[in-house]
Amino acid sequence: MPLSESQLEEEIKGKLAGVPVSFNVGKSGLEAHVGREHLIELCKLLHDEPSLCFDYLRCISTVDWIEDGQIEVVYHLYSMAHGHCIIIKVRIPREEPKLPTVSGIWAAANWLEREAYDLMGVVFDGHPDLRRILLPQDWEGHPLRKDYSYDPVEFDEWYAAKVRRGEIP
Amino acid sequence: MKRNSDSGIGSNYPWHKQRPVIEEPRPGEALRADRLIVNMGPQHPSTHGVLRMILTVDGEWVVAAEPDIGYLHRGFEKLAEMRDYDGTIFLSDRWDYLASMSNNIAMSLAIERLLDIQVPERAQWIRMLVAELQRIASHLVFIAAYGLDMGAMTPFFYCFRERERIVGFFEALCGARLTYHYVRVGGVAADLPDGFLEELEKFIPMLQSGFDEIDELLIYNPILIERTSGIGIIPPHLAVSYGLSGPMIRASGIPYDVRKCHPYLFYDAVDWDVITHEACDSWARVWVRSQEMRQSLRIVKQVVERLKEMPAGEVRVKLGRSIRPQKGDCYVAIESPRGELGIYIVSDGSGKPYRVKIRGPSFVNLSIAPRVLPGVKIADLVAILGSFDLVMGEVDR
Amino acid sequence: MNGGAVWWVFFYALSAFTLFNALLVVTGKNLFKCALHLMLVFLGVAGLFLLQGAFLLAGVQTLIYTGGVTTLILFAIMLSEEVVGRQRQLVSRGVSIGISAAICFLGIALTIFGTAVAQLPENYGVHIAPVAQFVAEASHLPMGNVRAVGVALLTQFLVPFEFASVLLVVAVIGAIVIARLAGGK
Amino acid sequence: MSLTQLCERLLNWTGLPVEVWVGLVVAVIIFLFMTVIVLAVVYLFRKFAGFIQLRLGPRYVGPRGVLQTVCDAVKLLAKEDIIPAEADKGIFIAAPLIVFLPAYLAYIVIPFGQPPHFQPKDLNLGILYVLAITSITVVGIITAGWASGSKWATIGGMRSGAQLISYEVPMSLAVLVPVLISGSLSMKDIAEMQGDRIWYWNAFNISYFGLAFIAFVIYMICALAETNQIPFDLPEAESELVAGYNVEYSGMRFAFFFLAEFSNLFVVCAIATTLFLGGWYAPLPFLPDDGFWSLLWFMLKTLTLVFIVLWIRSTYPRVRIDQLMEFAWKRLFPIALIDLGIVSLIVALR
Repeated sequence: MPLSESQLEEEIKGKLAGVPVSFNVGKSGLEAHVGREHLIELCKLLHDEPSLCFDYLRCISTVDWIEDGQIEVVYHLYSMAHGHCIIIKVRIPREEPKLPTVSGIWAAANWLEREAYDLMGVVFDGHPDLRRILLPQDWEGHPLRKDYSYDPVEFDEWYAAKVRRGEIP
Repeated sequence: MKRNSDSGIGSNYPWHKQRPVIEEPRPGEALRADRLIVNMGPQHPSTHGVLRMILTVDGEWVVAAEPDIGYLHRGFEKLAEMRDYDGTIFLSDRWDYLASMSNNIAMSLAIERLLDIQVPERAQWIRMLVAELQRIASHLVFIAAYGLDMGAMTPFFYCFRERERIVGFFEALCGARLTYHYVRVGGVAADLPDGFLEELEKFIPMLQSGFDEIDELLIYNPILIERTSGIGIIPPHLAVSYGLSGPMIRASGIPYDVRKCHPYLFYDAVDWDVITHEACDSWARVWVRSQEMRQSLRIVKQVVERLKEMPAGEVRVKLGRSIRPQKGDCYVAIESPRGELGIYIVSDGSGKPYRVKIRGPSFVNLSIAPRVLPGVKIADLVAILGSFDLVMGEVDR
Repeated sequence: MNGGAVWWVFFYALSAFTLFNALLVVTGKNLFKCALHLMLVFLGVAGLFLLQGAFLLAGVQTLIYTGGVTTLILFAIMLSEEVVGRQRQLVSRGVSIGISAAICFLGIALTIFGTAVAQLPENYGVHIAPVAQFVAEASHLPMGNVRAVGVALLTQFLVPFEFASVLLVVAVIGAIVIARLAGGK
Repeated sequence: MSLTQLCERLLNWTGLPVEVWVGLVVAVIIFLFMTVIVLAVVYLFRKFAGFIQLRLGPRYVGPRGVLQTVCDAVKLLAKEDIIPAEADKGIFIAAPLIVFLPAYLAYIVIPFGQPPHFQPKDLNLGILYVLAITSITVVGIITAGWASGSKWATIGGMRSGAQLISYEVPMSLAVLVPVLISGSLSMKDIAEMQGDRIWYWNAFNISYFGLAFIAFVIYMICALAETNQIPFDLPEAESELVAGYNVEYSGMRFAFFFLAEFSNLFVVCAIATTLFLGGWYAPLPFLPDDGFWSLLWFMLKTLTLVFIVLWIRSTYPRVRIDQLMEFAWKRLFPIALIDLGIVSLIVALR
């Protein structure tokens, strides 16, 4: 039987030694809020602890809270063995959107983090291959940011500008 | 009627201790030729759309394979932020163009969860009906295309005959044949037309015999088994670590199905089985899909029974001109034909979604390609990549 | 119609064709083209066999040399050469060695033809057909042609025949061993 | 002056022997025959495949679409001829001819009906001649792949070469079985030896304990491989190699490959008919099998085999290259060898 949300919260709190994590229950289950310096610690615990065993990373989402000057990174986890879910939310400053990578824990994070980097500009430290994935390698800006200007630019102009700046011989 | 709880798949989990290790690709044979870099795609008959594989080959052996995606990127996540909630549904038709109904359902469910509204029961049953028919249609296209990849032309036509009939039913529902926009926020666009269920009942045995034909023609064909078994093996621990879903993970022996693990609609009120296979290879993935179609048909039969008992009535909640959910976020996942289609949607209280994140199953499933492809032969590459059932519209979104 | 004259015309034309292509095989710079010329040489030789009335030999020559050996050579070239790069200097510099080898070969050939052919038993039918009878014989040579070769191979020339087979087996095994040694490194 | 006299005058004027002219006329007739056969086979294949695949096939050109293949042929001939810049021009042009000529020359010895009227020339080494001539096709295909200067075409050519040369071995062994039984290499003799009773035909003759039937099956499997039909159509594996060795060819040169492929299909089936199915003879003695009847019987048997091949072609998936090779060398070759050995023992003991 999967643990209920409160049981799960107790279980995690019991295992955590001094890691500052706050919990609340949202629309899709238990949410854990953690600072980026403790993210890896928490994720390792969630993944390795047999009673928790969150071995399945469902999704990594990013939200640009431009009014707060923050980017929120949301991890949706699931445990194949026990059937319980948890959501981890990390807030990082927009100016310095850096976060340790979890691709060493869940391989699925590799491409999901690349996508987050590509579209939102979150830099994942320690990622094995942090390149753009959907957009061309020489794209400028990160389109899912709220302040991204998406005025249409003619290809010729864009190309000419690149040549002017000396990026294309 | 039994209602399963939100239960996991048991404590038998030998894979959870094994961390993914990025291994060096296996070296080729003792006789080595120079390594050659070959571009497969973006326009190649067997990449199904615009997928480019950058292959490093050593003779017949693949040393490294890197998918280059994004040729079909249309920025749906950004587009959704500029439309009101109702307007995002028709965008969803275009993610996975082989399973528009499933996309509609995922998007509608997510918005309804934000709004905290209850959809009329009849509408939910209709949603289940179209979702399962859509799954059958999508799997039929997969089997057709896979047969084509393997050089068998004829199964293609048999699959498309059946699919054509399903598409005909959808056309009767909503007038469209590919991008349906039938499932809306708060229900479905319209009730079933007169005589729909009767026609569908007549069609079910035809479909059943169609499945038998396809099984005989392709799935259990000795040449196909010879070609596809034992290649592209994804062991269970890798499948879990890479976040695979749908038939991909079930063919690795893990009974992860969103319909069972995170039930939505009335999937826990009907009788059906999760299909798994222990072989973990390409053939298992094909077989799982062929069996899943039969399970879907089983669900369709029960849903038709249910709908026939039910009087025609309300199929959509009246929601007013503009939808304004409260501040908040939610993640809703459904089992699309390709796997877990998740929508993470954030509302800031305005009439437009603040952020929509689409977790495309094909995108995540493709991410294992650089891991399983090194060490196979070029001829097997098509057989492996084909069994992933990629729809590039969803990979690139 | 003068069968004899036509025969000679064919004979000289074919010989010239064969020799010309043989020359191109050794002087050509493009390895692949050399192999194709070699195929034409084999075909020319098959034609010469045909003119002599040795139909079986002509057929076997085409089947084995044109169809088989040429293909193997082409394979060897395509496997060892770069697929797209094609130029390679083939003509060896050791002219004197070449000439002396050619003289030796000529000597051996002359010796063989001078002695062996004369000693062949008449009744086995492995003989060079009389020139003028070519056209007449071409259409109704008996099955004896095949039978004669078969009988000759298994009686008169049994030992050389078996030696040739052993030699071929040794060559094949040797090739595999060499390939293994070179590839294992 | 009558037509005959005119012909005679012309012949005398050219000064060439009359055999040359006869030969030329026969050559033209064979070419026309081959073209008609290929067009017919292609049309029938498209209709037949359409029937299998729940569609209609060609419909619009001519009654029931019979002229569709003619139109396609004309279209191919009228298309622009493209020679890639990377290609080796001379060889690129020569390759289709190297492939086409053997397919054409093989027709010379096939008895399409009762000889001598329906057989262009009966060579006493007939079957050996066919094997020898068709073995040249391989060179043409490898050459075509190489001369295109394209990686895909080269890989296709090499695959094809490896495949053809591998399957030639069991095929030759299977062919030797009827040769042993009848004691002759001549196509005419082999057919005549079988006669007009179906139980005397090599494929169904029980006095060889079904061994000849095994040879027949082996021959047909090899025939599938030799003519690049599914399940052995690796040289043209669309999903892997796009089109194989002929990917760079267009227009008339491509038409030559196409012609050769379908012509070869017909030829291998015609040879199988001659060697194993009693050639032009009717299955039972009281059925007429002289004159044009013999042609009819021969065509009937050959087209049945062609249909079986096309049936397999439109039903099965494709095997992988290593499975193809293993099948040839590890299964077919030993079976054919043992089969041949036992048959020769039986022949020697009788």
